[in-house]
Amino acid sequence: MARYIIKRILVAFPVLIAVSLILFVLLNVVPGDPVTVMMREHIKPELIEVFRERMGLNDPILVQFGRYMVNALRGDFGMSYKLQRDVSAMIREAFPHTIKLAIYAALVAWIIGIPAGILSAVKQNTLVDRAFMSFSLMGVSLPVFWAGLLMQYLFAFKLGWLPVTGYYSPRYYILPAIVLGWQSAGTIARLTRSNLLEVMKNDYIRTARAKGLGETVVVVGHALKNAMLPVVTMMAMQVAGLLGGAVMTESIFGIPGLGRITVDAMGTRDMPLLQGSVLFITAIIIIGNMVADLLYAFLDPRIRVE
Amino acid sequence: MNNTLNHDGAKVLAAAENVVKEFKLSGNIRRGQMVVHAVTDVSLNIYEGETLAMVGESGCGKSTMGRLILRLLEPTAGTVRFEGRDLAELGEEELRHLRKKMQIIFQDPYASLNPRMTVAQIIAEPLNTHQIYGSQKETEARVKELMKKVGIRPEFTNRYPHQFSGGQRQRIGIARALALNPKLIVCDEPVSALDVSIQAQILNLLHDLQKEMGLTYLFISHDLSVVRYISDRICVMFLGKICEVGPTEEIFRAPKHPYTRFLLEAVPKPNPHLRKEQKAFLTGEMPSPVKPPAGCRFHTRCPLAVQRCSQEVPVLRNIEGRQVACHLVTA
Amino acid sequence: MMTNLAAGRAADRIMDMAADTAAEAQEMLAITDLKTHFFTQKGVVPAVDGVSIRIPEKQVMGIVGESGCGKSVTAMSILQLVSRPGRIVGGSIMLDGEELVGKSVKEMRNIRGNKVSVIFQEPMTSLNPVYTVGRQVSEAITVHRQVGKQEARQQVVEMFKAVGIPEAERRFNSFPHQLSGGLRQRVMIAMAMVCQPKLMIADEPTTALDVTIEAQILHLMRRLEEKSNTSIMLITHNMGVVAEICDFVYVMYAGKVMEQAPVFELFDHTKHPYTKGLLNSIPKPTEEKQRLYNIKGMVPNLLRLPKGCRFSPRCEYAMPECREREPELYDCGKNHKVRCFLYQKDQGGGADE
Amino acid sequence: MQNSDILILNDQNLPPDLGLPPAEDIDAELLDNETMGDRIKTMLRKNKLAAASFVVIVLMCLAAAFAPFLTPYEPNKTSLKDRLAPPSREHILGCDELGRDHFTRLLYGTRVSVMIGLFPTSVAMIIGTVLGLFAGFYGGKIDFVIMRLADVVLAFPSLLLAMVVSYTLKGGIISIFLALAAVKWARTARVIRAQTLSMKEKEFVEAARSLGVKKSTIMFRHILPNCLPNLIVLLTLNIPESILDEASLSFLGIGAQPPSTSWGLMVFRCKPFLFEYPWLAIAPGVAILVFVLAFNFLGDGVRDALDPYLKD
Amino acid sequence: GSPAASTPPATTPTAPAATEPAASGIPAKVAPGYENIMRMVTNPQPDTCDPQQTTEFFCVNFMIFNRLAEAVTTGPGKTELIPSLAEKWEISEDALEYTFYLRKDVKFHNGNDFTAEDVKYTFERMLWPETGAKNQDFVDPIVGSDEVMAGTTKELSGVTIVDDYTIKVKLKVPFGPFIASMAAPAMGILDKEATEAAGKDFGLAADKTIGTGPYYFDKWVLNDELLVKRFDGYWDKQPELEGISWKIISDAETMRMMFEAGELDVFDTEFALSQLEYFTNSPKYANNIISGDRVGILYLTFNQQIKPFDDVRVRKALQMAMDRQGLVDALNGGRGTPRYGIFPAGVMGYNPNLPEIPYDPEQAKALLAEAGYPDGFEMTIAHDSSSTSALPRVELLASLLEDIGLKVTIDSMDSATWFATRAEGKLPAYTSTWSADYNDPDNFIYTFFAPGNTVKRSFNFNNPALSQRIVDARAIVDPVAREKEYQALEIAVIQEEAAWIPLYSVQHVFLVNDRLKGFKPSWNGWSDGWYYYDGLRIEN
Ligand SMILES: Nc1ncnc2c1ncn2[C@@H]1O[C@H](COP(=O)(O)OP(=O)(O)OP(=O)(O)O)[C@@H](O)[C@H]1O
Ligand SMILES: Nc1ncnc2c1ncn2[C@@H]1O[C@H](COP(=O)(O)OP(=O)(O)OP(=O)(O)O)[C@@H](O)[C@H]1O
Ligand SMILES: [Mg+2]
Ligand SMILES: [Mg+2]
Repeated sequence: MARYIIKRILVAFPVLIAVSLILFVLLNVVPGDPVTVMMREHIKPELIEVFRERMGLNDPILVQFGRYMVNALRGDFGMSYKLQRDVSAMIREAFPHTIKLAIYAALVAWIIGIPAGILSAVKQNTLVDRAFMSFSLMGVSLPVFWAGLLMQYLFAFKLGWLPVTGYYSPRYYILPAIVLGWQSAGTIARLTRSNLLEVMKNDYIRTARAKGLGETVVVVGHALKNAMLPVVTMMAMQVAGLLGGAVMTESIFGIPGLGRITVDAMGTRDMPLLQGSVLFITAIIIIGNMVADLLYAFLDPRIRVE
Repeated sequence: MNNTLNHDGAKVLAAAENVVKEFKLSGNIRRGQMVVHAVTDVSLNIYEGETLAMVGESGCGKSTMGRLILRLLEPTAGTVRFEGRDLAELGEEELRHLRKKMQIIFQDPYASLNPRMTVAQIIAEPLNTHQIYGSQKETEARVKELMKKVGIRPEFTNRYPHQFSGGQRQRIGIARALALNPKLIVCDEPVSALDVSIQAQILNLLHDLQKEMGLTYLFISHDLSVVRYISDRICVMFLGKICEVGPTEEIFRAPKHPYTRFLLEAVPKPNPHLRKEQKAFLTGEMPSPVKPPAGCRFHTRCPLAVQRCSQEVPVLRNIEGRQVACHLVTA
Repeated sequence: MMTNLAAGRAADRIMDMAADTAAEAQEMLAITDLKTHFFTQKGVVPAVDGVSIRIPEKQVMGIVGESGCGKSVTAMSILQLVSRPGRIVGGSIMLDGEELVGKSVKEMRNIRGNKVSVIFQEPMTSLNPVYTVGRQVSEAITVHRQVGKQEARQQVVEMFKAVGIPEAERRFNSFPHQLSGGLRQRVMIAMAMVCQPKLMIADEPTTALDVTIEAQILHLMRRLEEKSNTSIMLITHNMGVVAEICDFVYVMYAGKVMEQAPVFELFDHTKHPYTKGLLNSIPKPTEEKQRLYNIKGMVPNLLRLPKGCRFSPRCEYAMPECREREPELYDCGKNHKVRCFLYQKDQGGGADE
Repeated sequence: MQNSDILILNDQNLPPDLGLPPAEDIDAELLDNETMGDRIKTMLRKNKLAAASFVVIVLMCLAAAFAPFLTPYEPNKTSLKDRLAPPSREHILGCDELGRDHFTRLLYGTRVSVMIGLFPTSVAMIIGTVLGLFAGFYGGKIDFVIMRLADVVLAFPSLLLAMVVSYTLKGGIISIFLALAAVKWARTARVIRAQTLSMKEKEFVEAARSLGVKKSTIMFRHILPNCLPNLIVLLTLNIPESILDEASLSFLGIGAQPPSTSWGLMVFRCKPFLFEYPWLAIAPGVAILVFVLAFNFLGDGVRDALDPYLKD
Repeated sequence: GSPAASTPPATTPTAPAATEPAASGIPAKVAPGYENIMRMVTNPQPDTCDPQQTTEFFCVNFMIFNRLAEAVTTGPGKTELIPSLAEKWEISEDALEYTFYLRKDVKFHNGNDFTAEDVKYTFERMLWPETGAKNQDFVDPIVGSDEVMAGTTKELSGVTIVDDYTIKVKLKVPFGPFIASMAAPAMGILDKEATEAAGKDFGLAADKTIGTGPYYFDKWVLNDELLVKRFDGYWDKQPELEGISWKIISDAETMRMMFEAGELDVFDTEFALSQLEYFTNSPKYANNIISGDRVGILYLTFNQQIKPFDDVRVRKALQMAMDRQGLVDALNGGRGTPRYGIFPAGVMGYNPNLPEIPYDPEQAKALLAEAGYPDGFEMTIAHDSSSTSALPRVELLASLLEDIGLKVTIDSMDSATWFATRAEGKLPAYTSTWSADYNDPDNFIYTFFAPGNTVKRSFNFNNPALSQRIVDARAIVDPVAREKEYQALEIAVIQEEAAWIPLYSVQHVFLVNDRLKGFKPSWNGWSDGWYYYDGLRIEN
């Protein structure tokens, strides 16, 4: 197991480096000189070169990248052009909000998605099944920003049940978590359902029934664990995916998380900030996927080491 | 040629010399880097016009052997010859050309036909690949002829495999194998998936075709009654090694290798009067091909095993017109 | 090692039983005119179409037939585990004097695994990969018996020993993938036997196994059957297996029983052309290498059964009558019944072939 | 190119009795002889929701194609007197803050969504399919490189990567095309690779190899057609996703660029009027929802219909 | 300013009567700790609170720093300079030497004494290249500024410390608005010691951003909130408010929902123009509206380097294509005034008698035909995509221009590119807004039409003689002569040269929660103001 973990981590590293490189190149071929971005029109033309030199922008891109990576490994993602702040400090400040949102959303997704998936699998082709599946398809089909808007309007503004924006207590997270979670709930419900149906076709389910087990025991005791293996992996991956989804949700619900930083950075061409935050999110996702793999390995005795 | 035994003076069509095949299993938590010793140091001759049957338990390397002979797999070591030529020395084009002369029929009539191609396309593929005929018409005629030959109505050319029963699919597979008029056909358990009545149809067909076209079969099976019916010689394998090779009837009459004996004994006979209250069983399970036992590979299950068996690998020796690999068997 | 004597003893025993047919009360299982149909989109598939089967106590009863003849569906009907579009539409299944058809789901649950158990063809896929085999077997006990975990474990380990699993204690905690095919099938048998059922259904228990392992498993089943009061219903398409361990044989074809007889009677005095065909299709060791006999054609599609005898299109002896109406099961004496007009005259009589 | 090796057979060479089944026995109708198309047709007949979805999609595509004929207005013509006019006969969905006919803009917005749904997805899938095929078929280094690349792409949250790419390319429809194509190939490549790997082990592929069929032929003639069901299913997954992604990008202002419009952009632009003129923001949102939902319903149906093919 | 005729009759009281009970019934949902804090909004988030580094984000700077003088509101659009950190100042005869006498009892938030040293440091820091300051224009007129900017010396030779509380400043040439410019928010006086110690953190870390203002910088939660709190050691009268909080909210609807839910005290419609009409039309909020004219102007400009904008007839045609009142109505709820010159009402030199530029598309087309473009031509308007409120304006302008036969493409750029391209003088055409930093016409005309600036802003105004007059006008010290010259320049540039297209000035509308009393917009109509005056208080 230890070997597997190490191997998995070793594979993750080049991916992360490649991700960084691609990101770095992409963002550095963007037209627009960072110095002008920083200074807008206020810089004297003769000073631009001085700044470029000082910022190391005249070095070959790979040298710049190398320097960036070395610093990044030390936890230094540079300075935001726009906000003149330490990018890592900004990320550190924003990340807790995002992860909180992602976790709440994941909880929503699981609490809704898994039972819905089980129920509609058990009641396959009934009204219940169709209702649940339509509901989860809605979740998958709904534009997050639009759903967020409508919910904000309805539950926060019209009905006044929940705060409009903010992040000061769990109450504030209810709406964004539902908006964000609904989407993954849909995916999870569908995956749970199809896996469960698939597993229910297996011979060992027939064996369990032939043993005289009740239908509940068969489903919950025998089918579910097998069906949940991929779902669990999916869930771990989704916590990561939710980080990406948070981009929209945070903007709408005024949560000062990573998503908002990223969108703002993009709007202001703030390369170091954008790079830092996207890289960070990606790293989290890679770690999430890794955890998903390990979780799978841990849960499935066929892979688990004796 | 390590094998001097000559069968009715026939020519050696294909030969394996000290062939080894190992599969690397990779990248699993449990396994790490493991090697499956699928075939270990096997030498075997297939004579022109004969049916050589290969029997043994599941996983003993029969299919691997068959594929090695056709060079669908590269041997880890050793040489495979066809008509005397070392297949390893052939270039890709030459090998492609040589493939006209050797074909394979598979066990699973479902997996062996491309579900997205019509019968005509499937049977015509070898013809088109080697550009046997100049015109489409000729190819079509040949396809119909082949279909008739294996007992499929020629009207069905435009049907897809799933529109046929298992037995019929097996016939289509045979037609494809026959299209290039090959010399050698490796039959990898061609009837195992079929009901007895269908199995008999296919066996008859194979038999007739051999007579008619002078085919040579390497017939892989674990059904000993089938093997006995169809083969001239039998090669018994155990865990990647040959235990015994010899003429079919002789082996059935008097098996020499202990494993062969147990194998024959274990076959349920369709005659209740031959029922035995006390049977001599082979106990235990097949050892793992990942960690094959030292010495004779059969010694862990062999009731007759002596010390030497666990230490020294028995070589295949010629004894009374057959070859046996056992320390205990003497002339 | 070859003991014709032993074979003789077995034959005697079976002959005795055959003589005892009158003992209706001792019947463990009595299926009468069972009909299980599948209601598919293309029509009704009469997979089991009026099958009557009787299994006395302590017997190994075999069902043979080609693929798709309704063997498995018959078996699953007993447990009432026929899958979705399928339904039992008629007939009765008496298990030890208890009618099973029409029982509630809950009542059936108490019977499954308890009074009737089953083992399947693929021992790998029939075991849940995520639980230890020990757990899966003890579950069969705890669901039917009021026993503690510890005691259940004890019983399982004993059962494991009884079915010849080496290192039973250690194997208790193994996962299915850690066992070989033969061991897995032993686990399945242990699971089937652990509640000492009245009837064990074995649906092609050895088809996926190698001959040497097959021999072990068949031997094991025979031994268990002798030691316990369990009757076995063995489904197979291998005549060799039938000859090896069955006491009585039913030959099925396209949802109907074509012939039934004690095993020696069946092999010695084969009557039905279908059964003959099946037996003749097997290459005989003695035979010279000529063409094999084969039944022409293939099993009919159950959606479009031929008129008259369902075997008539493939039958060499088919008479005009055969294409007109269905033959009944004619009793030929010696507990031998055949569904063929050729034996109409034998009705009630004890004539031989 | 007559080959003399080949024995010319005639009827006399036929073996006497092959146990040839009587013709009636092979009853094509009763065997499982449905093609993929048949299955989908049957599904559409049975599954009303999927059928309705199909109709909706077709209608919306037609509406997009014939937008100029369906409305007398131009999408970008402002008319200050009609500012925020409520729905009426002349303006079915009213007018937006600059007096442009909302319905007209919705129609023209459909074009963007339909194009985004189809083009980048198709391009991505073609790329993904080819790469997946090569990776799966050749294995080794090619496989390693392609799959690590896919890993890299999949490691990004797709929306984020699309944002970065479309940002690098300075926004606009073309850059969304490229961005989505850059993101979506990876999943296709993975699926097709897995499928190719399993197909490669199939006996019919081995049979083709034993016949000496060329590698490229094996790949494109034997393996690719067998990936078709997977591709169809992927398509039904990717299209709605792309539409949603475009909407999100446009909503964030890096998608469609004004004055041209798309549904996402329309929601964004009409968001401020949600309270007093709710229909403005709701209409494009509903359009997205309906369109995407229709694709998803249809996709689900197709997936169910193709289920047996997916397990090979 | 005088409200335009079309302005709704709703009166715009400068402050709701304090005694009146809350008419609107807006709840006051106050989070604990905010009982006595004025809650406002800012958008977008400031880059920094270092006054020298920003040209647009002054909300916090205004409150935590003092300047040598302050501009205070004396009426709508009216301003007066009052002494602040400088108790008084003297101007030499030749208008080249300024002597500032500094206040002696002033302490910085960290307890340091305020001295002449700090003033000199502030001026010099603005000029040091490594600071990268963006407001060098203000200290640019001082002798020696060029050397400091070039980095050859750190010392600004034109500034002499006479003693701890007296400082002399020498200018290169006379500069009329020098004192006024000293009151611009960018000229907040920094504490030398604290600022040096803070280094890069200055303006970013609240506790390291030290000034002398009535409020100290309490905290900055990124993307969420800026908070300043009352400074107990303030040299002047303590504010009644305990502090001011700016929420960072980008979303107009969110802002509105928060205001209506009572979570904001001041709803600034500038950040949410789309909601303006709702509030102004809603009788419920009649008593909560406070507005002031913005001393600023919205305009459309084009690049004279690009053909055919070099043709004055084309430029005039474009000027005539503008339906100014229509724009005001559509984009600003009718709350604004069409403009035909450079100087908006409220700024010194405003000319109320300027001739109107008529909205006459037909005449415009005729002019185009005359210039040789009877079928119009293609043009591009560049748009800063980060400014969402400008988007409808751009679209509307494009539509108006299409009415006279042009084909208009809108090129959306991100703001960085937009600014960078503009600085290169390459933007084709754009619309933007300018409002007064300090009360002087120079702040407008010099910014746009002075030789260097006109390139930086992509105007490329191409009349060297006129440009030279604009530079020369700076040196006029006599107020009457100045006013005259500027008005003449205005007519020359706009009416004759047609060098840009003035559109309109807006009325800045605030909505104020019932609990907040005495709120006044700042003199120039900015959102950021000197929210420190008598009567501004909260009554819970
Ligand atoms: N591609 C492969 N990769 C890894 N191991 C393989 C591969 N092919 C075969 N093996 C292993 O090699 C051994 C021999 O396999 P082979 O298929 O030749 O056996 P076989 O005798 O044909 O068995 P069966 O009767 O089950 O077909 C087995 O242990 C098998 O697991
Ligand atoms: N779920 C189902 N839907 C429709 N028909 C079915 C279903 N299950 C079984 N059948 C039909 O019932 C018939 C009998 O099937 P059954 O499984 O009992 O055959 P079998 O004799 O056990 O065959 P095998 O030897 O292949 O196991 C088959 O013809 C099959 O077509
Ligand atoms: Mg094999
Ligand atoms: Mg069966």
